[in-house]
Amino acid sequence: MPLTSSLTEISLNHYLILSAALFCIGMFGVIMRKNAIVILMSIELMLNGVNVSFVAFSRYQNTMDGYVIVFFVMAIAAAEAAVGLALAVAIFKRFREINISSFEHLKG
Amino acid sequence: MIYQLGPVLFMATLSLLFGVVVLFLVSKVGPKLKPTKAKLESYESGISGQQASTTKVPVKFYLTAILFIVFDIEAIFIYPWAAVFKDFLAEGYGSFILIEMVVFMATLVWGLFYIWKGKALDWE
Amino acid sequence: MRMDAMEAAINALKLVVIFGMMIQAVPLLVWLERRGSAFIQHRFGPNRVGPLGLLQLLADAVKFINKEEFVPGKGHRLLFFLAPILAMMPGALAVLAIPFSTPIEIAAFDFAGSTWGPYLLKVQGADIPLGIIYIFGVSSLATYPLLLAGWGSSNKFSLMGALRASAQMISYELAMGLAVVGVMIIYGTFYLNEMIDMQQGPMNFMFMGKEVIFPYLPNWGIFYQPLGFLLFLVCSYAEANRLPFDLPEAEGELVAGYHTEYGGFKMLMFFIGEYGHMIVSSSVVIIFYFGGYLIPFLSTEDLRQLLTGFVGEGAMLSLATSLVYLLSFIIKLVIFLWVFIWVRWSLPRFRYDQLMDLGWKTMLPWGLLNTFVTMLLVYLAHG
Amino acid sequence: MTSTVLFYLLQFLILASALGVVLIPNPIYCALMLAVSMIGISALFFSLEAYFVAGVQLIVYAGAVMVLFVMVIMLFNLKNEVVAFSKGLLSKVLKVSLSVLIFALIASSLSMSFADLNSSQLQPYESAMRSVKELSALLFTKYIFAFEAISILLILVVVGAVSLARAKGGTHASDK
Repeated sequence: MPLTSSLTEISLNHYLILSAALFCIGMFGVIMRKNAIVILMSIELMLNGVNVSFVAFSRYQNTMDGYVIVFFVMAIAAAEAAVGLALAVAIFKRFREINISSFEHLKG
Repeated sequence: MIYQLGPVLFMATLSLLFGVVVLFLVSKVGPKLKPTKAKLESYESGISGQQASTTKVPVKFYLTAILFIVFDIEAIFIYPWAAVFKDFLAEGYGSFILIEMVVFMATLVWGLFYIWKGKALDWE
Repeated sequence: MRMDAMEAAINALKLVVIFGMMIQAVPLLVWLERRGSAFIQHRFGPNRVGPLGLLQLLADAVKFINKEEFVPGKGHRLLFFLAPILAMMPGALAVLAIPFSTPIEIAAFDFAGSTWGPYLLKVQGADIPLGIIYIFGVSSLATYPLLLAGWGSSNKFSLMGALRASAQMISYELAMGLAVVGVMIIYGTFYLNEMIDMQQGPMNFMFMGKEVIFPYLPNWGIFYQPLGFLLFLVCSYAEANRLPFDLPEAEGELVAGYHTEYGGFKMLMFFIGEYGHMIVSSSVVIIFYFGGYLIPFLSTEDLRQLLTGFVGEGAMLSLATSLVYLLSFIIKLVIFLWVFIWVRWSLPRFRYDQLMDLGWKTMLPWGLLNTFVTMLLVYLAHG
Repeated sequence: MTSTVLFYLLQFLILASALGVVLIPNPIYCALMLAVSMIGISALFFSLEAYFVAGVQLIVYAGAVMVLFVMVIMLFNLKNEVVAFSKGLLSKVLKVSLSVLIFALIASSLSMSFADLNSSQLQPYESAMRSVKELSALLFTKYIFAFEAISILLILVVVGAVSLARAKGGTHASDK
């Protein structure tokens, strides 16, 4: 495929690379940041990257399944964020900070 | 296609530009006074001193947001259902899709009942 | 559906006009509000500047422009300025999708040496697919300006006001989201234009395989969804943060809520957002429950025939029809905006716990009940 | 041509704000950046004619989840963090290179596959409402089990929320 057409015409690959980039940025945030809330945000970013690729696949292959999966991903991501932040609130009340190193003190 | 996005982006840019330009112009027109120390302090009806960081904020607000998410997702799943309900009825699958949604809603009504009993909805 | 340069220019101009109308509506509404409240409370209200005090708006504008620029010392400068700018956005974006009238046909014309058209000009910012979902999505962004204003001012009253406002908004957004499910079931579409088309003619529906017609009632949504309408109306009042739901600004407790530290034009921008919200929710109520721009007991066909006698056929006819419908929409809009103002100055304020109780323990269960009853009735009516 | 420009613009917006999320030390700006990113992704879905998914993205992510994040940050009143990133030069270099490596791996494998699917082959949908109906027909028949399972998941979240409510006091309860 010549380079010029790949620049002027948006192919499925463009969306997939965007999705991969989002996923990797999110992953970078997860392994790099120390703040539990920012880590949760980065996870949301990763899930969004996945959503982009689902929608793009669905659009380009003319099916509806991808959209349905996106629905489920969104519902689960929202639930995950709610529960994750509830944990963060509990941690914050105990240690007055939400650095993930606080989680090391948790023993059963 | 992407042309549907055009008007939306145009409107967003327009209102953003309007805001920025107007605020910029107004800041040029208005009088320039050197603010005193008392003026820069946050306005607390004359009682100065307390800072926002020492305020106790109830967790209730956060709880409301969680419960909002839960029922928002429920609503999101009801919308597509509402769109096809009449079509399913016309094709004779009405009872199937009705029962499906009743089960879904019943689960969440049970959840609502639970939070009600758990006093998560009470604001003192 | 490619657009040529002229059509794109016309549409862009239309968007600018719609945005300008939204901004312009604010001083008019403020005037209406002040005169209306004075009327309700047996006062005069602003009546000195110009006829009926109408020029008071101009005086106010001059005052707003001449205010001193102020940022609280501990505030976050960027967020403090960003909040009022963003406050206008949800309203402006949602107004975009509202159909005010039927499209106008523009006949082909000559301009700058070439022939352009014919065009079909919609009296609507853009025919956004799935209008309801779009409007809900955009208005769900309205919590950000409040939160940013509260955080940016670094004032505990602002922060408290912002948290209260956003908790209230999301609570009522939920009940609102459930109140419209009944509408969606009845119409089976998310397009605002299709909804309006379905409300033509006298009230008629299928019940147990038989067609029932009530010739004395228009086919409006309110007759199918009375409870849904009530819930939606109350929720839209709460979403606009106005009395009796103006707890975020409760002067007695929180100085002035999230905009304690704001003044001058920045304050006005929050007002534009609030009134934009009022306009959007009134329009949506009209479209869902009161037939949009339609005129009761007068179908589009009859109206066109009636107007043919005055303006003849062709492009003029579509223009006249559109104008009549626009007038009809504006009359309905003014009625609903007046109800907004009337309610604000007639009812006392709720306490915050009462407010949240109303949202979660009354509106939400009734919204669920409305959904449930609607789907059961539709199911039974089908037989 | 304009659509290509719009696409690249959106892509730039999304990626820049996503980078903002992971690189800005102040959590409140991170959350706002993430909200911008979500709105950008919603616009991207809009341009892919997935109008319903775009609206849901706005309502659920930008309107609910991000509000929750912003609210929590305000409750904690988090200022600039002292230690925002993990320490150690070696681990930093390793982590950056790991992320870049994974991205390069995915991108290179992508360029070997799917290269033939471009926008000229796209058929426009009949109408947006039609595709919503197809989507929900699928959701309520083929994916019925997952749909009902979501309600169980939501119940679990509710239980978590109630247990949080039972713990008394505000966020700063420990410093009375």
